[in-house]
Amino acid sequence: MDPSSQEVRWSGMIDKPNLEVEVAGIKLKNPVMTASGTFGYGEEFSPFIDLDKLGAMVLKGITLKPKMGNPPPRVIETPSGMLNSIGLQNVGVEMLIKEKLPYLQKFNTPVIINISGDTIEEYIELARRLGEVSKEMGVAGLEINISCPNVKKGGMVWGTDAKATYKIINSIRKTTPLPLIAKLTPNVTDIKTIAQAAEEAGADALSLINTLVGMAIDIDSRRPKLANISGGLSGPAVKPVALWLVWQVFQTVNIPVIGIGGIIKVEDALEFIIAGARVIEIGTANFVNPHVTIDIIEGIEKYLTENNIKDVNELVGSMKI
Amino acid sequence: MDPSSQEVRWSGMIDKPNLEVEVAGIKLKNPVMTASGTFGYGEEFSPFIDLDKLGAMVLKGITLKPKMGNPPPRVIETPSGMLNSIGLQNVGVEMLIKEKLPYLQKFNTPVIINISGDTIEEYIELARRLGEVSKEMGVAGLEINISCPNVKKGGMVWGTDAKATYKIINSIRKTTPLPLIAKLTPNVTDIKTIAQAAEEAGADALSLINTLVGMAIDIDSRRPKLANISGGLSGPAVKPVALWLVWQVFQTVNIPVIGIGGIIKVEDALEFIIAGARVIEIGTANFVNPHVTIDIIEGIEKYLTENNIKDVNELVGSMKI
Amino acid sequence: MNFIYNIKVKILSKEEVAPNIFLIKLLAPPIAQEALAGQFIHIKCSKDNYPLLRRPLSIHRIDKEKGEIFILFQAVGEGTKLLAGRSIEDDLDIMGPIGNGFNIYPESKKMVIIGGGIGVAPLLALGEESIRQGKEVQVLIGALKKELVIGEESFKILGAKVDVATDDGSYQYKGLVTDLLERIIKEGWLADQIFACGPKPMLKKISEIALQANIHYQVSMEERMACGIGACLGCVCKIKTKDKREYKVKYEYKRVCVDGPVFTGSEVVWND
Amino acid sequence: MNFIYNIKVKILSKEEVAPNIFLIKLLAPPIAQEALAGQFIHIKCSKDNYPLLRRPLSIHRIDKEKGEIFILFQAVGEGTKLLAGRSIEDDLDIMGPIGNGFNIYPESKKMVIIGGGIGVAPLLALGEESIRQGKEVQVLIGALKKELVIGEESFKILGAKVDVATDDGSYQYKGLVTDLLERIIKEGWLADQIFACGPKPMLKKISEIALQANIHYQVSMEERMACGIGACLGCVCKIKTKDKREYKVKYEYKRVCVDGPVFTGSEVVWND
Ligand SMILES: Cc1cc2nc3c(=O)[nH]c(=O)nc-3n(C[C@H](O)[C@H](O)[C@H](O)COP(=O)(O)OP(=O)(O)OC[C@H]3O[C@@H](n4cnc5c(N)ncnc54)[C@H](O)[C@@H]3O)c2cc1C
Ligand SMILES: Cc1cc2nc3c(=O)[nH]c(=O)nc-3n(C[C@H](O)[C@H](O)[C@H](O)COP(=O)(O)OP(=O)(O)OC[C@H]3O[C@@H](n4cnc5c(N)ncnc54)[C@H](O)[C@@H]3O)c2cc1C
Ligand SMILES: Cc1cc2nc3c(=O)[nH]c(=O)nc-3n(C[C@H](O)[C@H](O)[C@H](O)COP(=O)(O)O)c2cc1C
Ligand SMILES: Cc1cc2nc3c(=O)[nH]c(=O)nc-3n(C[C@H](O)[C@H](O)[C@H](O)COP(=O)(O)O)c2cc1C
Ligand code: FES
Ligand code: FES
Repeated sequence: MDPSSQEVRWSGMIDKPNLEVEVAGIKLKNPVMTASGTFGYGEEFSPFIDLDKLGAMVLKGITLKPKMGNPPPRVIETPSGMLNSIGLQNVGVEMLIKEKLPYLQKFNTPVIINISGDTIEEYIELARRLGEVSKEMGVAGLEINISCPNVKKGGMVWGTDAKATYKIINSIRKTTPLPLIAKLTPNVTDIKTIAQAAEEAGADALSLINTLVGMAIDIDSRRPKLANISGGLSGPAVKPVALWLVWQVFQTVNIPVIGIGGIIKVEDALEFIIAGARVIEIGTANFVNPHVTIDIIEGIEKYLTENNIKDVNELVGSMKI
Repeated sequence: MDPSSQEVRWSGMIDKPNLEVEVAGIKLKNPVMTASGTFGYGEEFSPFIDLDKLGAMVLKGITLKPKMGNPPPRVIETPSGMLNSIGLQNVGVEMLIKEKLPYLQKFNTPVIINISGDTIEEYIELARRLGEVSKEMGVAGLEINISCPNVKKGGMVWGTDAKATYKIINSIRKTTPLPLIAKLTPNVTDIKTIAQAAEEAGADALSLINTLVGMAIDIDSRRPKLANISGGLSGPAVKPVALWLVWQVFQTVNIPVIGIGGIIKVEDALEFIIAGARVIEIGTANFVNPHVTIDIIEGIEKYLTENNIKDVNELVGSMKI
Repeated sequence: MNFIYNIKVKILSKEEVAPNIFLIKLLAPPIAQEALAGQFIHIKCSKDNYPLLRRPLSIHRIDKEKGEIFILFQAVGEGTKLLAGRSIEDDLDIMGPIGNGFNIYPESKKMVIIGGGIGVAPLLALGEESIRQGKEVQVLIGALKKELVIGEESFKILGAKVDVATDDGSYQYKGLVTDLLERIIKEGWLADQIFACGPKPMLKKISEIALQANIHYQVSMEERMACGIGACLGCVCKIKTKDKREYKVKYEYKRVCVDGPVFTGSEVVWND
Repeated sequence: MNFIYNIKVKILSKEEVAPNIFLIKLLAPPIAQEALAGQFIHIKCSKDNYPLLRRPLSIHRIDKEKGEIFILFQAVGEGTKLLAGRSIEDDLDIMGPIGNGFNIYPESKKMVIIGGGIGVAPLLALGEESIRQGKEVQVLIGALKKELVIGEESFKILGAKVDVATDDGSYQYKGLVTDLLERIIKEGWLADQIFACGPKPMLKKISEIALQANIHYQVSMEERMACGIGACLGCVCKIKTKDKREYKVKYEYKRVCVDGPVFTGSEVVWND
């Protein structure tokens, strides 16, 4: 008997566990998405993985106008993590629509656009424009970046204040019926109040965490290693912090939570799901292993099968205390 | 010519750089202290290093009454870091005075007591009692822990609010003439306002960071890996965050800053000093290498010599931007 | 507290004695000189700082003459896997000997030594010392299955009587090692001391048996460690102690690393 | 963009060709097949996730027949030191070939190839290809001192003319390699193209010389990388481009990994 026929028999004997989840009204094949800024515009990863297998793709953060970004050096490794100060370099929303989104049409994977702006008006205009083309270009939803530590105006300042969070999310809510995911920053005293404000303002889901603010210094030149001085810390180093915040937010809100931060192996993803994440996003790990998203999807399926769990949704927030 | 005589010649030829620093009115032989909770009561490390060589020792956090601490498991490793939820287990101030401090009398190294309480009254009483015995038992100063994430009452709540920080530091200030170091938590939106409040309240120096709140989950039992659910993240993983916060606080206050967080090699210590730390504390690294404090003191001296810097104080805050 | 060395020692040999279980011999004269049965060493498994913390492993055998110590361990995670991958002649950064060690009473004549799985690791040195002191030693080994029975031969060579229980019955008695203990007690072979190391449920069960049979019981505990030298208070287990006034029970978290790893079975709070 | 493989390849040989400089041969048929001179591979140096990120190293030589590629690198930090410590027969996780590679114009007859220090790494494959295409090749190598002069023999075997400059004069010309370039230009040997890789000050100086002599100049740039495949925008360098309206200079951050690593010297913004 050859192994393949054995496999067929096996999969006939037990039902495959359900991996489908719904977040912000978007149906996903599985709970694994890519994190904004770490997956380019999707196409960059097509040599390595079948984009059709992903739960969803979140593209590089987009602004209304093209953005040049910060001067280099922009990335630097730290123990089990990295600092980045890209500064939201991007092609702007029009180029996104014209040159980046068409490639993604052939895949049956929801595309979520991560948006940033300097002013509320910019966010609104972005949401309006993307709403306009959402059917035609397959925009499944928006992730509102109110947590970018790498741009001077806007960005993180929104996400560190509950009132500002409410205001910006609510303004976008009034503009578009598109599913809205508010992306939260960990650089706050009390993430629960921010999460609540975003929920009340009409967010359909919350994603967290964006990066922690950090710095590194070159002791020979006595200059910051990043030209921008500070950057955002990501990668396995931040996982314990992210997990704690996800659990905090999960206990606070009624909308789904998307867990992000340091996920590099299936165990990490499972920790986030058990802590309350309906879906997870994988960021920095894509740089280490371009196949990591698929490895983790397969790993989740294996864990469910081995633990006789029929539906991944059962695992969400199943932590026993 | 044997190497030792060559060494003598060499040290005769150039002047050794000055490593002495002063912080909160306490004179230190060098800018390397131990971080509270990672160095026991000092004696535990005497098999490995000469305690006389340290800049200063900060002992395990003490409370008025003995404290049992949290149930185990209390420590768990994370990528380039660890979570702890000791919960301030300690012998109480009277036992500290009677059984722990006497051993330290024979060393010519300032001893700083890290204090914690559930109420302002407890902090005041601790400060009063330690002030009482400070001459006799060699208490050089107090580090006020307003940032412990592992106890339910008190602890971190003080350090996350500027007004509460002012109130507690000021109350202690009025109680004792002992040098006061306020130890800050990184788990805040804006550390500058907290730092300012502590300065205005009369702190002689600020130390940071205490641990970041984090969590880990065992995916087999689906329980938190720490019995206390959450713990404090420390070790190299947190260094970029700590460095950033030290630099922020250095730019904000006029009192000396003590840098803590993830220091495990001399380069790390130098980064903190360049970012503005007059002194550094070494925590988790003591568990990895019990000799690390001495290695780093020697490393700092070597760096100064090689870079022709005559006084370590010149390096403090020398970052070029 | 005894003196703890932090030294670099040479790996003299490495052997996979059972599936995924490794025996490593180290040249560590100062530690071998002072080591007691039941103590452990705290090991930096990698050459860099990843994984960050050291890993505690019991001293399996002590050869004071040659200045050698042995460790016996199961490769279960990052640290122990890296250790299993280290090469002969490599330098290993270790701290030790650490802990209180087992306490063999001079008046004891008969001892039972019980090891569950990799729990036999600290017990061989204890067996050797007991026999050196002229005690009669009965060893009980519990394992999942035949291939995972470790130390049987080594104990026999020392002159101990050895019985084995396997969960699946693939070798000797089928069932729990604690059944064997109950059997020998029922048969009237009453030890003066019981020593055990292994999974918590086993240790707890032995505690009940020992209490009932009124045999003094010492147990080697495990807990996750950071410093390994009593400084961090990370490795505690809950211990019942008597208050000064003797009639009030008091609970205390004691450090496995330096207050243990050996505790009196009846003082350990098992249900926690 | 060409196709990028992510494969595990075998380390066939490893050699320390100069103090702390290693030459490693890899069996990587699909990459060897498609690789162009000037491209690089992105390497996972360790077996675990520490250090976290991959490290970019140029493809030093390409043997399409045997399906082998070579890397030549200096062990400067954690990643490259771990790589230097990997064993023959080990599997190495690499991505490649990445980048645009050098552009050899069909009409060029004479080329100057300039390598500073470890910067010669990507240039040997370029030299080999140039000579295969029948170009006349003058190689200029700059190094701190004699022991650190790398590749001289390899270039000579190919049939290139090689001159060397050392900072301390311990071998051939004492001084900067850019002096050699100025000299050959002054002597009237005018190349059609200049290619260079090395420290930034050297690259910048060559840019000035090339501009003045009106020789087309291609430079292989370095920047810290995360993804290595154009996705993170971490590895940019500032490039002058002409606006559509042609008369307005525009600046743009281009990705060294996929828009480069080879750029036209006159487009690079050197003072930044
Ligand atoms: C005093 C003492 C003596 C020990 N002696 C031995 C010995 O002689 N031989 C041996 O094989 N093991 C021994 N252990 C257990 C050994 O320390 C752990 O197996 C090891 O630390 C695991 O490290 P890791 O990085 O391989 O696994 P990790 O990746 O850290 O964990 C893998 C698994 O091991 C468990 N584990 C990790 N650390 C400990 C710990 N400190 N105690 C108990 N379980 C743990 C975890 O729960 C997890 O399931 C001893 C433990 C202690 C406290
Ligand atoms: C496209 C490209 C091709 C390269 N080809 C080669 C090659 O063929 N041979 C070779 O020896 N080196 C090459 N390098 C440089 C090489 O990538 C770095 O030396 C290496 O990444 C350092 O990693 P590390 O962990 O050893 O050092 P780290 O500990 O990360 O750093 C040590 C030192 O190296 C410098 N450094 C680190 N990363 C880079 C980088 N990406 N670019 C420039 N400097 C860096 C740092 O500033 C630091 O001073 C290339 C770089 C690029 C971008
Ligand atoms: C290079 C880089 C670029 C990023 N760009 C964005 C961005 O444009 N918008 C955004 O919301 N988050 C951005 N992030 C944050 C990630 O989406 C993610 O929240 C964070 O990195 C934590 O996840 P990780 O540890 O898995 O990387 C970026 C992160 C990195 C490393
Ligand atoms: C096991 C452990 C116990 C600690 N106990 C205390 C304490 O009692 N009081 C206190 O102020 N900080 C305590 N800390 C925090 C450290 O002093 C230090 O601020 C923190 O660990 C960051 O430094 P590091 O990364 O060098 O460890 C403790 C840290 C650890 C790891
Ligand atoms: S491991 Fe630190 S006290 Fe035991
Ligand atoms: S390294 Fe990520 S874009 Fe070049």
